[in-house]
Formats: sequence, C-alpha cells, structure tokens
Amino acid sequence: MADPITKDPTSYLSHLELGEPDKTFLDSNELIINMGPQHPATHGVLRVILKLDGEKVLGTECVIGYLHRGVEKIAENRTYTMFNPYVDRMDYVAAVSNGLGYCEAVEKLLNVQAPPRANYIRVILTELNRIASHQLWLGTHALDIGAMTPLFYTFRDREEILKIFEKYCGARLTTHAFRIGGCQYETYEGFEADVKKFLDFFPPKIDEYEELLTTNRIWVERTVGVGKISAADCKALGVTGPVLRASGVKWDIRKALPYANYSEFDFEIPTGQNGDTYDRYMVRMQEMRQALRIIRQAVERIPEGPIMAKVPKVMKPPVGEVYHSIEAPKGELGYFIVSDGSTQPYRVRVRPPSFVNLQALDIMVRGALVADVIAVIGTLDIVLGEVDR
Amino acid sequence: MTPVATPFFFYLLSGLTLVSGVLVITRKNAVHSALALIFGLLAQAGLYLMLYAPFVAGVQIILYAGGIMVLFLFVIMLVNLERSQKEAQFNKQWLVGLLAAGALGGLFVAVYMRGQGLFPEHAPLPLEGSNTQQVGVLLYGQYMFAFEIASLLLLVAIIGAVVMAKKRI
Amino acid sequence: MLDYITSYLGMNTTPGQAGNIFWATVYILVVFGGVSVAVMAMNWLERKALAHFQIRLGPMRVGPHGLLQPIADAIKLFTKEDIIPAEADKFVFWIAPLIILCASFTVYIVVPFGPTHAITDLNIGILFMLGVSSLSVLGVVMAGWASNSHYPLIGSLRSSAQMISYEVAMGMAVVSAILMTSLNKTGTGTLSMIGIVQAQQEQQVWFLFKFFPLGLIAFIIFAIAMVAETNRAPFDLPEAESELTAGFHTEYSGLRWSLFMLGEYAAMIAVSSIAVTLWLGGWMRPFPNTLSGETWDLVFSLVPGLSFLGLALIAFIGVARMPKHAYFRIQTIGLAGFGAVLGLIGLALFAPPVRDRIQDIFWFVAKVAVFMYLYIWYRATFPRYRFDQLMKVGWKVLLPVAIGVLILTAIVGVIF
Amino acid sequence: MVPITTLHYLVVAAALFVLGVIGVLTRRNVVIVLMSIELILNAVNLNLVAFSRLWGLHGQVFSIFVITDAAAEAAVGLGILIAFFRNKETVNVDEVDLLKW
Repeated sequence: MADPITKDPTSYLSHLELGEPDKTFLDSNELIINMGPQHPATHGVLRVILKLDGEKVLGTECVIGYLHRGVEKIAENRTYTMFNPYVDRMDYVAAVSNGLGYCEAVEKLLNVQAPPRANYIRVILTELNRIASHQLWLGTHALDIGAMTPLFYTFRDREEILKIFEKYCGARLTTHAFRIGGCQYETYEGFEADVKKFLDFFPPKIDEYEELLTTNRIWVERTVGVGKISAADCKALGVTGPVLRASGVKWDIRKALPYANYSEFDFEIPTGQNGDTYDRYMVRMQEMRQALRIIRQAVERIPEGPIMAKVPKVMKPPVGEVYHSIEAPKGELGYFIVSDGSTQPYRVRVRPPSFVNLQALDIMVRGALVADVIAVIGTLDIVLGEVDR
Repeated sequence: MTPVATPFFFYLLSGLTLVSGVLVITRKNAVHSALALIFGLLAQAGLYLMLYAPFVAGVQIILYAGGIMVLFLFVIMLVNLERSQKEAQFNKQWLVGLLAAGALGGLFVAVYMRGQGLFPEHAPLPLEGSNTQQVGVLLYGQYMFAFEIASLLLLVAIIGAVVMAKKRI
Repeated sequence: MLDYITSYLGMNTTPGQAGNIFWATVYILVVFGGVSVAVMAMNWLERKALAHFQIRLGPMRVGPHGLLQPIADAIKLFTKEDIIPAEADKFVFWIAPLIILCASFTVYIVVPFGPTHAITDLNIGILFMLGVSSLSVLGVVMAGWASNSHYPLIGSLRSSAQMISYEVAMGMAVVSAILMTSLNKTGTGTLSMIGIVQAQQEQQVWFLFKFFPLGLIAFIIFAIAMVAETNRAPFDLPEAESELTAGFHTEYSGLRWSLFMLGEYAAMIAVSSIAVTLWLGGWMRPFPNTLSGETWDLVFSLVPGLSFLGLALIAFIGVARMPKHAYFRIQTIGLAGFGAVLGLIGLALFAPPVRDRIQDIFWFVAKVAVFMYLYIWYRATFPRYRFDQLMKVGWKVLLPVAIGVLILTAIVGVIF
Repeated sequence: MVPITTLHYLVVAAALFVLGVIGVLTRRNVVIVLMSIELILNAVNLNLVAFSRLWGLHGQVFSIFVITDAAAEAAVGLGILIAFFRNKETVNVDEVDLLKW
C-alpha cells in the first residue's frame, strides 16, 4: 500500500498497472474512478480507487489512513489503565467488545481472573453490543443497496440497547464499561429486567427486518452470488468473523478458544455455504438470534458476588508478551501486548478484524459491477476507526 | 383547427431551422452542433405541424430528436473530441466545396424562379383529422413491401453497427 | 373583446381546438401553475409519507406539520450559490436543466383533465407525450457530459441507456391500449388523449379491465416502465446516491439543481397522467356502469367537496392535538387557517355550477395522486436494482411480455 | 403579409439542403459531417411533406421511410466512426485514406 502522505497521486496506483492516464475511456474502455474518501457509501473515510471497464470492475486499490490517530503509539505513553478508554474509539460501534479484548489481554498478562459475576456482566454487554453492531451494519448495508427503510427500523431498536448501556455506565457509544480485572460498576437496579424485556422485545423485530429483506426479490437479486469468496481465499487472507463463516468455515473464537465464560453457554455457530453477500446477511441475522440466546442464558444464571478481582493500583505486569483474541462482531479482534515490566506497555499491537477483512475487497469485486462494490463494502462491515486506528 | 398567425410562425420556425442549420456546420464543439441540430429538428417538427402532417411531426420528435440525436450525443461523449477542437475545422478544399454548394444553391434558385407558376396555389383541403390513419393505411397497404425492406434495412444496420463498434463479440 | 372571451365558454371543446388564444393562455398558466404547486405539494407529501413509513416525523418545524417546508426549500435553493465547475462546458451546463424542465412541462399541453379541460387536443396526443417526454434524456446526457466529471458521466450513460430501453417496452404497452380504442363500431382508433378516454366511455369499460387480463398486464408493464422512465426507486440508478453520489446532477447546485427536481417531479406526474388516461378511464368517475343513474351521479359529484372537507377535518384534528403552549400559537393559528381554506374550497365545490365543471378534474387528479403515492411507497420499500439486472428486466422480461400482449390483444380484438 | 405557399417551404428546404452540402464538403470532423447529412435528409423530408399537401399523403409516408433510413445511416455511420477512432485516434475525415488498417 502506498504512503498516504505522498502527494503524488500515481503512487497509489501501483498494482493497477497503469500507464499514463487514458485520454478517453472508449479507446481503452478503462476508467479510473476515485470512490471516497468523501463518498456516501464507503462507511467513513475509505478511499477506493476503481479501475473500470464501463461498469465492470477490473481492479481496486484501497487507500486508508484518513482516520489514523496512532492509537497503538499512544498506548506506549499511557499506563495500562489509562489506555483502556482508547480502545473504545477503534471500533466505535462495538466499543464493549474492544474493551473486553483489551481487559482480558492485560488480565492474562497480569495473570488475574475476573470474578464470575463480572464475566457474566461482560458476556451480557458484549452480546448486546454484538446485536447493536449487527443492527448498524444491517441498516447501512440495506441503505447502500437502496432500501432506505430498514435503517430507521434498526436504529429504533438499537436505541433500546444503547439505553441499557447508558443506564449501566453512563455512555451510549464509547462505553468504557470494563476495567482490568472485572467491571467498574455493579449492575443498576432493574438491569436484569431491562435485559429480559429487550429479549422479548427484539425477536419480532428481527422477523420484521427479515420480512422487509430476506425474500424481497430485488434484495435477493442484488445479494445472491455477489462478492463471492471461497473458504480457501478467506483462510489465505486471514478473513474472520461472519465473512469467514458465510463461506462455510465453522470458526468462532467463542467456541474454539473460549474466553470470558463462553464455554458455559449453549449456542450455535451459524454458517453459510456460498460465501456471497446473501449468506453473510443470513449469517449475521442468525448471529443476532444466537446472541439473544446467550444473553437469555446469562441473565438467568447470573451469580451474586464480587465484580472486581484483586489488581494492584499501579499495574506493573511481569516482563513478557501476550496475544489474546476475542470474537468481536466483525471477526477476530486480537491484542498483542509486550510488557517491559514498567507501568506502560512496551508495545501494543491490535489485530483489527475490519482491517484484515478489507483485504478481501479486491478478490470479491473483481469482475463485478460498480454497484456490487458498494454492496461488498457494506457486507464486509468495516469500521474505518478500526481499520486506521 | 383554424391556424393562428400562420406567416408569423412560419417565419419563426423556418428562421430557427436555418439558424440552427448554420450553427450545426460552424460550431467547433460537436456537442454544440448536436444541440443546434436538435433545436432545428424540433423547429422542423413545428413546420410539419403547420403542413398538416402531425404524424410525421410526432415521428420526427420521437425518432430524430429523441433517438438519433441521443445516439449522436452518446458517440460524441465516447469519442473525446478535445483534440479535434484545436485543429483546423475546415478541410483544404473548403473553397471548392463552398463554390459547389453555391452553384447548387444557384441551381435551386433558378429552378424555383422558372417553375414558380407550376405550383397550384390553392392547396386541397388537408386531412388533418385522420392523418395518422391515412398514413397507416398507405404504409401497410400500398407501401407494404417498402415497409418490410425498411425493417430489413434497420436489422442490417443494427448488426453492422454492433459488429463495427464492438471490440470483442 | 369581451365577446371573444365569453364566446369560448359556450363551446364544447378545448381552447386549443377552438383557436381561442385568450383561454388557451389562461389554461396554460393554470396548468403550469397547478403543476408547479403539485410538485411542491408532492415534495412535502413525499417527505412526510416517507417519514411515516420510516417511523419518523419528517418536516415539522417550518409551518404547522412542515407545511411551509417546500417554500422554505425553494427560498433556500434560490438564494444558494450557483456553482459552475471551472472545467465544465458552460453553455451546455446551463441549458441541460432547462431542456429537462421544458420537456417535462410541454407534455402537459395535451393532458386531458376533462373533456374540455385540456390546453389542446392534438390528434397525435399520445405520440406527442411520449416523444416530448423522451426528450428529457437529452438533458440528462448533456448534464452528465457538461459536468466534465466521472460520476455524472457514468450516471448519464446509465440514465440514457435506461430511459431508452424502457421507452421501448412502454411504447409497446401504449400501442396495445391504442389498439383497444379501435375496437368500436366504426373501427377507427385514435391517438388523441381525449379520444382515448372517450373510447373508454363508449366501450363502457376502463382499458384496465378490457380483455382481462390483457389490459391489466399492459398496464402493469407501463406502470413498471414509467417508474424506470422517471428514474425513481427502485430504478433510481442514475442518481443512486450510494454509488454515484448523485448521478448526472452531482455537479449541480442551487437553482439549477432545483430545476432538475422540478422536471423530475413534473415528469412523474406527466407519465402518471398517461397511465390514468390510457387505462384508468381518465376523467371518468369510478363505477360509471354499475352505479349509474341520476342519484349516483349526484352522490359522486359530491365527493370532491366531501374530500376537501375531510382534509379540512384532518387539519382541525391537528389543531386540536397541538400542544397548548404559547410557543405553538402561531402554528396552531396557521393550521386552523389552512383547514379553514380547505373547508371553504370544499364548500365552494358543493355549488352546482362549480361541481359540474370541477368533478372531471377532481377524478383525474385523484387517480394521478394514487400513482404519486405508489411512487413514494416503492421508494420506501424496495432496494435498488443493479444496472445489468435493470437491463435484463427491461429487455428480457418487459419487452417480450409487452409484445406478446400486443399480439394477443390484436388477435382477441379481431375475433371478438 | 404574403400568404404562405408551398414555395416558401421549398425555399426553406433548399436552403437547408445547401447548408447540409456545405457542411459535408467543408468540415473535417466526421461527427459534424454525419450531422450535415442529417440536415440534408431533413431538407428532403421537408420537401416531401410540403408536396404532400398538394398531392396526397404519399410524401408523408416517404418521409417516414427517409427517417428510418436516417436512423440506419446514423447507426452505421457512428459505428464506423467508433471503429475508426479506436484505430486512428482521430475523427478527421481527411485522414480516412486507407481502405483497410
């Protein structure tokens, strides 16, 4: 990938094998289009350079970095506790998952265990956040394909989740809900009732979304067979999450390498067969239902007890390194932390699912049409805050 | 229908036709030429209406202005003409061409001057009310064969255009 | 002079045919003004209805229930800076929106709002309407080309390909309806818009139900093609905002952009009125056969007044539901005034002379309004087609079906 | 004012025809040459329709054939133009000097 700071625009076009810009596009039938960073359908500030033959996509080049804030570098100058809120700002629509991943990674480094009640709260909030993230994805993805209405429906229902977050920790989006070693806050009064109410409220809403889209003829035509990617390609590129599962690989870190207390819950990993946009849509819809199932079990079994393990006020983890990954709504979210024994991490490296999944864009859209590029960007479910960090 | 202010509209429409004709052959930019041609064609459709030929006027609007000219604009958009705008617009034999055209015009003038008296001044009553029907009857009756030939011509043109314009078939 | 003006009133024909310049001018002004008002109303209605589809409120701030929103929009667009890109072809850029506007307003010359309520009645009426409305594709192509930018260029290429493709299916569907006009005693068909409605009157059937289901299929084909023709959802690829930002009018702003919108909405109303004329009996009231007779005529002639009174009632309910707070006082008064105006119009429509003259127009407009609502409904419900799928639908589904219907209509017409 | 006779229309048609001929003979741009041919065809059409007012509708029928022909001509002509442009990168008519390339 070219240096985004370079002023020379041709430096981006490295692998598109461009000669001098074509005078006409009839002559060569090639047209270079710059999609983004200011474009309504690139989900933020993604810039995609498309090489087109008429409407057919011959190649793409993603230019990222417009939202780069140097999160990983900031970590090196903050203590372990101080860095915690920063991770919320990476994938800001799934802030809880990010916080969970970071807290657990540091806990692993410190060798402490969060108490069971904290783990239950973590699971409930994380799964709620998974639903919220999928809702946002569904709304924007449908909007990209031209269906306006689902966006408003999903936002209406996402509001219920955000209200629970707000009541729990005071923030709606960048929650900073967890602390290293457990949770900062005890659940508020009526938390369980609120969650249970949501559990009853939400399934009919999923049916409503599905009613609008699943059998809609145009939706099916726009998504079936679009942006196909094989399981082998997914593995080769390191694609994870719903995109991988839609290609038929039953890989979910909650099952494969259980973290928190996911091993105690009974749920299924929905998979698809074809790896196209429609399958990814179906997988995510199923995941919302499975998340509800997990939350129901968790909320019924939530034990009493402390919510914070014993962690030192000034954290000085032993020298060493740790890699810990969780299943974020978008895929495998991993934290690699190197400790030099001081209060500040020597190095933090995040493996963001969006960034890795974005690589698949080129494979998925080659030979497709411009409209499919939009559908595929939507279906990859990327958040630029996480891609650029 | 009683015609309203016939001479005025005749001069207006024919003036528009001729002015746009001049613009077509003098503009540098082919899109401007095409635009002028479209206006000319529409004005000419007005002339057809004045000649009690509403069906031809309708066909003129649909086929010429709405069909053929879109094709022209399409091609102009596809072939980038910026380079040709900077080159000489008229070829080397322009003087000869102009003279030949002038001679042709002179011929027309002479013919009309001589033959002025040959036109019957009182036109027969126009059949405006059922014009479309009459045209249809002629088209599918007496000119049936010509009509079929025309459809064949269009087919050939379609195939020819596709074969020539497409790189890979 | 006065004689000249009043002489038309006794005549039983359109001002254009009567050759009466004064009344023709009046009609032109009334129709064009009415269409402009309808476009504004449509603008408000679309935002409002779409909002309620999507559990929102829509415009609420400017005037009671956002009723003045279109006016505020218009003022905003008029005063906005009018940007012409430096590399654009200035003349073509300037004239493209005018072409679209002219094309979509000119067709109203032949729209028959009633047996005498049309500016004129050309005997190539429907051909004229199709032809002139197809001219707007020129404006689209020019706008895209003149902007000298990639997105508008792709948008205009898409748009022109789409409009030309769907015109074919549309034309075929129209021909099958025209064929039905010739199935009367004399065997002469007509292309005149008024003649087409009169043919339905004579044959005592809306062409929608003629040779069931042939008329219905032709109508459905037209209804689909007309959505594509006007670039509306689900066929709004030329201006698909998620793909091409705004398609052919990406580079336009301010007044010029509003001209595009005006043209688009006017074209929507125009094609809807073609559909109403050809298949839904034009200005005829519903059930002219089963519910005929003096009493029913009277009952149906009261409907325009009653519907306006109903609208007034809705406005007054809105007044009653307004929060009783000083902040809302002006809004409440405004809404009450609006309701009062609607009510007065409703009462005026009960007067027999007005009633007789107005009910044709009312039924025509009401039928067109149904189509306008459908447009909004489509937009709220459907995702967008992809370009190749759009072409597939146009050429591989609609066109063969339309030709089949045409042939079948001809065969059935000859047999019966 | 002089009443408008058929001759008036014929004069307009002749003028249009001459304009078209000038365009064909002097312009270098193939697109404009093709448009000039359209002008010529239109002049012919105007003549036919003007005469049809005197001698029945055959002229109008013929003008419809002429329009059909114009459509075919435009399609083929523009097809040739695109093929030509693709090979020689120019639209100048006086550079069409090879029968095969």
